[in-house]
Amino acid sequence: MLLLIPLLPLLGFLVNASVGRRLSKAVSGGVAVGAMFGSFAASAAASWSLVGMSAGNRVIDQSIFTWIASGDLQVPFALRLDPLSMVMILVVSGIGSLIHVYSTAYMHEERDGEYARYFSYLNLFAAFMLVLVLAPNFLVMFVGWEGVGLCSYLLIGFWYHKKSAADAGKKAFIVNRVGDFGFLLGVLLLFSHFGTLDFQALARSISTYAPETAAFGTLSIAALLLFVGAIGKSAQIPLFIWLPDAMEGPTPVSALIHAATMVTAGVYMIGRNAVLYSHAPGVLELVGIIGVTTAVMSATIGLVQNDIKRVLAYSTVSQLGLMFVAMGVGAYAAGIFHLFTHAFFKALLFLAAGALIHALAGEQDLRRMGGLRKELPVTYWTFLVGALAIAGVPLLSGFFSKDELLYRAFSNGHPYLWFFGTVASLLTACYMFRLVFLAFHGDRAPDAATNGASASGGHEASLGPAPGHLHDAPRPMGIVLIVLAIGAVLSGYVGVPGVIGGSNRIEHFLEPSFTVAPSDTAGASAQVAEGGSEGAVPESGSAVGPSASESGALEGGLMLTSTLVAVAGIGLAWVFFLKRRDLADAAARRFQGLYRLLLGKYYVDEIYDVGIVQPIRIVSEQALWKGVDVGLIDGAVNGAAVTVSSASSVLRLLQTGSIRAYAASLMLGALLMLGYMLWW
Amino acid sequence: MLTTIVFLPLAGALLLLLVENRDGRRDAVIRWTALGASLLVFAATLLLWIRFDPSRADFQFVERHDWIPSFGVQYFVGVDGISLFLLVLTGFLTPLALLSSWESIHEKTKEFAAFMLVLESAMLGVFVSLDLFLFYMFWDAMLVPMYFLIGIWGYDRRIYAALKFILYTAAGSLLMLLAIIGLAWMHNSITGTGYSFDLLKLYDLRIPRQFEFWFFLAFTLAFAIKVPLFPFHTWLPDAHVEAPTAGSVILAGVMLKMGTYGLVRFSFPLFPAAAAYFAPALAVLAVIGIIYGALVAMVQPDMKKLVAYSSVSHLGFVVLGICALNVQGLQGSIYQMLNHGVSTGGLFLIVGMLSDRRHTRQIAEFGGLKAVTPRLVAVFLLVTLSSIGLPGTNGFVGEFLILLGTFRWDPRFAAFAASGTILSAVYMLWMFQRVNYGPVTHEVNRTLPDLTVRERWVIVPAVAMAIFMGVLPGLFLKPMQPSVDRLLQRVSRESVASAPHGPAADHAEARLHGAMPADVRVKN
Amino acid sequence: MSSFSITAIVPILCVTAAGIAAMLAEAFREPGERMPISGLGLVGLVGAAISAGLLWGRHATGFGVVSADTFGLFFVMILAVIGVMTMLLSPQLVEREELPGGEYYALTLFALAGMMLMAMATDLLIIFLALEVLSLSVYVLTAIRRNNEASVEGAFKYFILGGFSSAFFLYGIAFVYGLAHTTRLDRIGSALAGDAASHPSLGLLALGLLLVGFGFKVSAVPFHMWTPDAYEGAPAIVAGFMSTGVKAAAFAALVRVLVTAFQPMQATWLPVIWVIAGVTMILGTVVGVAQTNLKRMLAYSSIAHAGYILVGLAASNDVGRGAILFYLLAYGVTNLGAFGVIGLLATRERANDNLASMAGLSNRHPALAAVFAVLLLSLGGIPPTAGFVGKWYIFSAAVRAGDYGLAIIGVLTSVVSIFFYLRVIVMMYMAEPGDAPTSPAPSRVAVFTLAAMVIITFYLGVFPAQVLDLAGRSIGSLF
Amino acid sequence: MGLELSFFYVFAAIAVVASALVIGQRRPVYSVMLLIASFAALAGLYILLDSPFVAVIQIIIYAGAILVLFLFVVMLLNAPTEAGPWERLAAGPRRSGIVLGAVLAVELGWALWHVPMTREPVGAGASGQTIESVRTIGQVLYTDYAFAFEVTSLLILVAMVGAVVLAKRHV
Amino acid sequence: MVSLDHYLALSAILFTIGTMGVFLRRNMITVLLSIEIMLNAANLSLVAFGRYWGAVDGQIIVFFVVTVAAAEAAVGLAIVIALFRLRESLDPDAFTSLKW
Repeated sequence: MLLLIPLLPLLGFLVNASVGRRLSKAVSGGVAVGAMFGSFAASAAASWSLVGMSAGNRVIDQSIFTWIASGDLQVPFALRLDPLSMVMILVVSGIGSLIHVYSTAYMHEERDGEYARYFSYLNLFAAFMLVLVLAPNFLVMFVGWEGVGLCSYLLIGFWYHKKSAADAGKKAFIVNRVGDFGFLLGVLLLFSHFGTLDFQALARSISTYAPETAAFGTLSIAALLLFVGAIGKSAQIPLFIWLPDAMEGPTPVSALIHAATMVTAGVYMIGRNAVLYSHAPGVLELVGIIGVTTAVMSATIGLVQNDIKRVLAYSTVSQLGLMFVAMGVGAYAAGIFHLFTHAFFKALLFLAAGALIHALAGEQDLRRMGGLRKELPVTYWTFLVGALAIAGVPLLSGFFSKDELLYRAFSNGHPYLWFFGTVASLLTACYMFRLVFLAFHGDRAPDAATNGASASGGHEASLGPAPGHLHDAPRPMGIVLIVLAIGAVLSGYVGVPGVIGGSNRIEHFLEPSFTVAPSDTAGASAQVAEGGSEGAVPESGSAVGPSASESGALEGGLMLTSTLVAVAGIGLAWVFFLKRRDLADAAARRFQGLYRLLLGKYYVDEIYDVGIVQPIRIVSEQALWKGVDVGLIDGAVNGAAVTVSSASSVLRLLQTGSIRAYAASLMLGALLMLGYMLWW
Repeated sequence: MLTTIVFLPLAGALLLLLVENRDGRRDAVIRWTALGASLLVFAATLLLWIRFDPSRADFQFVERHDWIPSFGVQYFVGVDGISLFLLVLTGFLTPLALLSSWESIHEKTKEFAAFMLVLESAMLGVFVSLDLFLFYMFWDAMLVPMYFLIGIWGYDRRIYAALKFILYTAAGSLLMLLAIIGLAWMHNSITGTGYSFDLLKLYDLRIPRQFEFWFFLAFTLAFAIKVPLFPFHTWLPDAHVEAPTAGSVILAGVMLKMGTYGLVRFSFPLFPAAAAYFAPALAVLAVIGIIYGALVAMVQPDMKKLVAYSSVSHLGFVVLGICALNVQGLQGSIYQMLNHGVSTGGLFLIVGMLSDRRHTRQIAEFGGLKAVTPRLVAVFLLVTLSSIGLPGTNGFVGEFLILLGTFRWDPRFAAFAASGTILSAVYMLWMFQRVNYGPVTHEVNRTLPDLTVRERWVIVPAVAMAIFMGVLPGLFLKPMQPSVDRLLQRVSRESVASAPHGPAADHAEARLHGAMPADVRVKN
Repeated sequence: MSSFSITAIVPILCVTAAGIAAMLAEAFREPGERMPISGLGLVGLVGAAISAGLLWGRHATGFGVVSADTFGLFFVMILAVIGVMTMLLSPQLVEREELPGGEYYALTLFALAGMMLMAMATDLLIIFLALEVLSLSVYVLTAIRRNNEASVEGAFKYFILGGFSSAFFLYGIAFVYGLAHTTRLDRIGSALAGDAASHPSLGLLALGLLLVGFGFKVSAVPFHMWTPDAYEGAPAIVAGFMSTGVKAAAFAALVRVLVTAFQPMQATWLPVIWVIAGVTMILGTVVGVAQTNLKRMLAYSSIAHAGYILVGLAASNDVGRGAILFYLLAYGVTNLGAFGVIGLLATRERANDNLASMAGLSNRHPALAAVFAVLLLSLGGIPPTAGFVGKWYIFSAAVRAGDYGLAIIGVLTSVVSIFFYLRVIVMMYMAEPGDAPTSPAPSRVAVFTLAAMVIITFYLGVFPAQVLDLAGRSIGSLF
Repeated sequence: MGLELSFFYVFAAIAVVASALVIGQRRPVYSVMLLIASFAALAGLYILLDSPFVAVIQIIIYAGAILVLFLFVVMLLNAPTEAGPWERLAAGPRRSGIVLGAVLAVELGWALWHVPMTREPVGAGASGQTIESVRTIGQVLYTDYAFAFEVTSLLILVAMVGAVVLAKRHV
Repeated sequence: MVSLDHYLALSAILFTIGTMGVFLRRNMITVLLSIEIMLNAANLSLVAFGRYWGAVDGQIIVFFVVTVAAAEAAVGLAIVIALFRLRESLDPDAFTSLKW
C-alpha cells in the first residue's frame, strides 16, 4: 500500500515518457494529474491508518525486495511511514497535485511532446521525492535524494534551448553533487561504524552513546558530513548559489521543487536523524549558525533584487535558513512545522507570481510592474495572503510556525540565534511587501506589457495572452491559488502553541520520530522512547514540561515582539516602496557600495568562478592534460621509441660495407674474447 | 561447454574466411553470419549463467586435459562467480559491437567480422583459462586482432595508435611471461613435483619473499598497463579515439576489464604478501587516476577522448576496490567492471552514432541536438546517468560498494575517491549539455536523422541492462559471493603471515578481523 | 679399429646422391627442356628424413667420427624440412632468373649434405670439412646470379670473411690437436678433463679460436657483419636457406663441441656466450629497426634470433638445449617462409624487397600478405605461433638457470622486434598502395608450400607437446 | 748451437720475410712469387720436422698447383698494380689493422709462452711409430681418416661445380 | 734441438702477418693470399704438434687442409673473376654498394 504512493507517479512518468509524444495535452496532463491525486489519496489513506495507531509506535513498514546484499551489507528496498514522513508525503503529494493542476493551464502553450515531457518529469520528481521521505534507510533515501536532484536538473533545464536554463540545471546538479559527496561519506562512516543503514537501528545504537559534548568524535563527524549534504540540497551557505539560478525553470517547478518540497529535503534529513544530531551538539551549533547566517544574508539580497522570482527564491533560502535554525536548537518539530506551513505559503507565492508573469506575458522585472491590483484581483489577494503569512502576521500559518521556532531558539539558550532570526523575519516582511507594493500598488510602469517580452527575453515570453489588456489567472490556476491561500491561512492551526490556548498538536504528533523509535513490544518501546527522549531531545520535553507557566510568559513576550517586527517590516516597506520611493533610491545612492554588494548577491558566484572553477579548468587543461599526459608520460614513451630508432640509425652506420671494417670487427671480437679468456 | 563457448566464435571466423567475397558482394551474408555466431555465443553464456551453481565457491564447468606434459602445461578451464559475468558481458557486447558497425564498415567486411570473432574467442579464453600458460596464450593472442581492428578500420592516426597499443601492452605482458615461467619453475623447485602452470596448485605455493615481490610487480605491471592504471594510461586515449566504434566498445567494454580481472584472479591471490604490501601504493595510483582522469576528461574537446579518460577514472575505482581487499570492495569492483562495460560501451556506441552522422567527434561541432534527435538524446541521457552512477542505475551500486569497502579499509582513500563522483558529474553533464542543449549552432545538425531501427537494437539493450543492473544487483552479487569470500580468506590469511611488513600489516589485520582503522581511531 | 658401418651416414648419402643425380640430370638435359630436377632433391631429402627416422634411437656411429645419435638426427630432420621447403620454393626463382638448374639444386643438396654431416660429426676435422663443404656451396649459391652485382659482391664479402674465420677455426683445431693429440670430441673432453689443468692457455686459445669460427657461422655479434650484405645480395630463397640451414648446422656443431669436448671448460665459455648472446640480441634488434630493405631487416632479425638461441646455450641446462632444437625448427620454418614470400614477390627487373613495395599487398596478393603476416608475427613471438612457443621455451631455460638478466634483455628486445615486424604488416594492410609493383602470380606449388609452413607454424604453436618432448629427449644423447 | 737450429732460423727468416713482403708488395704477381718462396721455406721446416710427405705436398700441391692457379688468375685479369701500401698506412683501417695484428701477436705469444709442455724439445713424446714413413701415413689415412677422405671428395666436387658455375663464360 | 715453441712462435708470427694482410692490402687476390698464409701458419703448428706427439695425424690433417685450401682457392678465384667481369676492379673497397 505504501508502495502505491511513489508507484503511481512513477507509472505516470513511464506513460508520459514512453508514449507521451503521441498523446494529446488533455490526456497526458490528465494522466499526470490523476497519478498525483491517486498518490495523494493513497497517502491520505496511509496517514489515516497511521494516525489510527497508538501514539507510542506509529510505524508502517513495507519491505519490497532486497536491493544490495554484499557481505554484512544488507540493504532492503523498503518503505516506512511514521509521523514525520506522513507529514512530508501529505505535503508532497498534496501540494504536488495542486501544482500539477496549476501546470496544466500554465504550460498549455507548449507543444504536445514538450507538454508530456514536462509532466513526465514532474511525475518522476514526485515519485523520487516520495521515495525520499518514505525511505527507511540511508541508501533508499539516497535514491530519492539523487533522483529529485536529477529531476530538478531536468526541469530547470526544461527550456534547454536557452543556454542560461541549461547552465542553471547543470549548476544545480553539480552543486548538489558536492553536497552528496559529504552525504555519501557520512553514510559510509555510519555504516562502517554501526554496521547498519536503517534509521531506527542507527538511532537505537546511537542512543547508547553519550552525547559528544566535549569530544568531536565519529558521531559528530558523521553528523557534519551529512549536514554537508543537507546544505547542498537545501541551498544554505556556502552552497546556496544554485537555487536563485534554478528560477530559470517554469514557475510551477520553482513552486514545487525549489520552494515546497525538494529544497526542504535537507531539513527533513536532519529531522530524520534527530537522535544522531542530538548526540553531536557541536554540529547542531554549527547548523544553527549556518542557518541564521543564510537567513539574514539571503534576506538582505532579496531586499534589492528586481526579478520577482529571484526575490522569492532568496526568501526561500532565508526561510530554509530559519528551519535550520530550528534544527540547530534541537527544535526539530518546530522546524518541520515551519517546513509544513512554508510549503503552503511559498508555493502560493510562487504560483501567484507565476500567474502574474503569465498575465504579463513573461515579464519578471518588478520595475516594469505596478498597479496590477485592479486588473488581477485573484492573483493580488492570494499573493497578499501569502505575503502576510510569510511575514508572520498573527493568526496566519507563518506566524505560528516562525514564532514557534524563534521561541525555541530563545528558550533553548540561543538568544543570538533568536535575535538574528528576528532580524531575518523583519527583512522578510519588508521585502515581501516591497514585492506587493511594487507589483500591485502604485501606478503601472508605462512600458510594462509592451516590451515586457523583449525585456525579460524570457522563455515564458511565449506564454500568456498577447500583451496589452491583461487577463487574470485562468480557472485552474485561480482555483489552485485560492486553495493554497486557504492552506496558507489555516495550516498553522495544527500547531497553535499552548500559550494561546492551543496544544501544539503537531509537535506531540511528530515527537516519536525524533526519539529512538519504538521496538516491537509496547512496554519496552514506551520506556525506551522515554529514555530516548530524555537522552535525545530534552528541549522538547521542556516544551510540555511543568514549567509551562513562566515559559508561557516568555513565549507570549516573544510572540509580541515578532508580531511587532512583522508589522514594522511591512511598515518600512510601505514607507520606502509605496509612499516615498525616492527614499529608497536615495538610500540606494547613499549606501551605494552596500547596494551594489547586495544587488550583486555578495558576488559569491564570481568568487567561486575565479577561486575554484577557472583554476581547476586551467590546471587540468594546461598542466595535467597538455603537461603531464602529453608532455611527460607520452613524452617518455615516445622518447623511448625515438631513442631506439635513433640508436638504430647510428649503429647501422657501423655496417660501412667495407670488407676491411667487417674483418676488423671480427678480429676485435676474437681479440676481446681471447683477451678475456687469457687475462680474466 | 566452456570449450564450445570459447571456440565457437573462432569457428565462425574460419567459416567466414571460406566465404568468397569479391568487391563486397556478399557483405550482407557475412554480417548476418557474424552476428548470428556472436548471438549464439551470448545465448551460450546465458545458459552458462543459468546452469551455474551460485552456492559453490570453487570452479565449475571445469575441463582439464594434458597439453604439454613435459612442462606441466594443461588445457585447464573453468568458471567461478568472478569470471562468469565477464563471460556474459563479453557475449553481450560483441553482438552490439558488430551491429553498431553494420553500415560504418563497408570495406574488407569479411576480415572485419573475422577479426571481431577471433577477438571474442581470445577474450573468452582469457576469462576461462585456469592454466597460466593457456591464459598467456589468449592474453597475447588478443592483441593481434585488436591491432588490426584499430590499424585497418580506424581513423586518421590509426597506425600510430595501433602500434602504441600493441607495443605498450606487449612490453608489460612479456615481463609477466617471465614471471609466469619463474612461478612454474618455483613450483618444481619447491614441491619437486615438476613444473606446473596450474593456477590452483600455484595458489597454494609459498614462494620466497623476494621472488614473490618481483613476480607480483611483473604481473601487476602487465595488468596495470591493460587497466590502465594512472601513469600507464596514455595508450588508451589514442587507441580509443582512433579505433572504429566496434573496436572502442570492445576495448573499453571488455579488454580493460582483463587488467582488473588479472589483478583479482592472479596478482593478488598468487602473491598475497606482496599484494598486501603494495596495495596502498596501488590504491594511491588508483586514486590519482580517478581524479586525474576526471580532470583531464573535463577539458577534452573530443567526445571519444573524453570518454576514454573517463574510463581511466572509472577503472581507478575498480582498482581501488580491489586494493581494499574486503567483501564490499572486491564485489563492488567486479560489479563495477560489468557496469563500466555496459555504460561506457553504451557511451561509445552513442558517440559512434553521432560521428557516423557528422563524421566528427568534436563536441563543439554539435549542440542543441535535443530538438533534432530527441530519442537519441534520451538514451544518451540515460547512459550518461548510469555512467555518473546515479542511484537506480548500475553505476551507483558498484561505486557505493567500492567506496564502502575502501572506507572500511582507509577512509582517506574513500574521501578522495568520492570526490571523483562530483567530477564525473561535472564532465559528463558538461559534455551532455554542450552536445544536446542550447540552440542548434551548426546548420548541418538541423537535419540529422534520429535513431534508426538498427541503432535502437544496438543501444536499447545496453540502456536496459544498465537500469536492470541498477535495480536488481542481487542477481549478480549473489553468485559472486562465495568465490569472493574464498578469494579473500586466501589473501588475508597470507597477508597476516606477512605481518612484519610495516603499514601493510595492520591493514591486513584490520581486514582480517573486520575491525577498521577508522574505528580504532574513533573508539577512544 | 674403427667400424666401417655405413648406416650412420645413410641420410647424408641420400642427399649427396640426390645432388649428384641433379648434376647428371642437368648434363643430360636438352637445352630449353624443362625438367623437374627439384623432384630428385625431394626424393633424396625424403629419403634422408625416412632413414633418419629409422635410425632413431639406434645410436649408430660411422667411422667413429659420425654419430647418428638422436641429437644429430633431430637436426637432420630439421634440415630435411628446410631442404624440402627450399626445393619447393626454388623453381620459380630458377626459371625467373634462368639459373643453371642442375648446378643450383646440386649445390643446395651438397650444402644440405654438409650441414647434416656437420650436425652429426663427432670429430673436429670432419666438422671443419663439413663446414667447408656447406660454406663453399653457399658462397656459390649466393653468387649464383653472377650477372647481378649485389649478388656477387655479397658472395665475395661472405667468402673473404668466411675464409678468414675458417682460418681461425683451423688454427683452433691445431691447438686442440696439440693439446689433446686427437680431434675426436669425446677424447678431447677427457683430455681436457684430465691434464688440461697443466697447460690451460693452450686450451683457451683453442676454445677462443673455435668460437670465432662458430660465431661467424651463426652470425653472432661481433662476427655478424657479413650477414646483412650476404642476405641482401643473395636471392631471397637462398638467403632463407642460408639463414636457416647454415645456422642450424652451425649451432648443432657448436652445441656438440661445447657440451661434449669443452664441457670441462664451461666456466670459461659460459660468460663469453652470455655476453655474446646479450649483445647479439640487442644489436640485431636495434639495428633492424632502421632497415627499409626487407631482406636486410630479416638478416638483422636472424642475428637477433641467433642471440635468443645462444641464450638457450648460455642457460647450459637440458631445458636450454632442448629449447635450441625446438627454436631452430620453429625459426627455420618461419624464417624460410618469410624469405620465400619475398622471393615470390620479386620480378626479374626489380627485387620488390623494399618496405615501400609492400604497400597495399593485402589488396594485390591477399593470400601472400596473410601468410607473410602470420610468419612475421611468429618471428615476433606472438601466440599461438611456433615463434611464441620457441621464445617461451628459451626464456624458461634462462629462468630455470636463474638467469633473469638475459631473459629480460630477450623480452625487451622482442618487444622492439615486434615493432619492425609490425611495420611490414602496416605497409601490407594499412598503407595506401603506392606505385604498385606487379608481381607474377605465385605458382601453385609455392602457395601450397607456404600454406604448409603456416600450418606448421600454427601446429607448433598450439600442439607443441610431441615436438618439445622429441627435442627434450634427443639432447639426452649428448652425454 | 746445432745445425738443425741454424737451419730452422734460416727457413724461419725466409718464411717470415717472404710473407711480410707478400703483404708489403704492391704487385700481385710479385706477391704470388714471394708466397711461393715462403711456402718453400715452410717445406724446409717440414723436413726439419721429419715430415717429408707434407713437405712434398707443400711444394707440389700448394706451390705447384694452388699458387700457380693464383698466378694464372693474376695474369688473366692482369691485375692492376696498386699504389704502395706504406703511404696509405695512415688511413684508418690500416692503422687499426696494424694495431689489431699487434694485439693478436701479443695474445698468441703470451698464451704460447705459458704453455709448459713447449719447454721440452721436439720429439720428447715420440712414440715408437716412425712418423716419416709415407706408408704409415697411408695406412692411417685410409683407415682412421677414410671418411674424412671421402668428404674431401665431396668438397672438391662442390668446388668444381661452383667454380664452373661462376666462371663459365655463359650458362 | 729445436723446441716446439720455436715452431709455435713462428706459426703465430705467420698467422699474424696473414691477418694483417687482410687489413693492409687493397687487392682481393693478395687478400686471398693472406688467408693462405694464415692456413699455412696453422699447418705449421699442426705438423709441429704431430711431431711433438710423434704421430702422423698432424700431417694427415695438413693434407686435408691443403685440399680445403685448394677448393677455397678455386671458388674464391672464381668469385673474384665474376666480380672483375662486372666491375673492372680488384679493390675490395670498391665494392660497398651493400651497406647499412
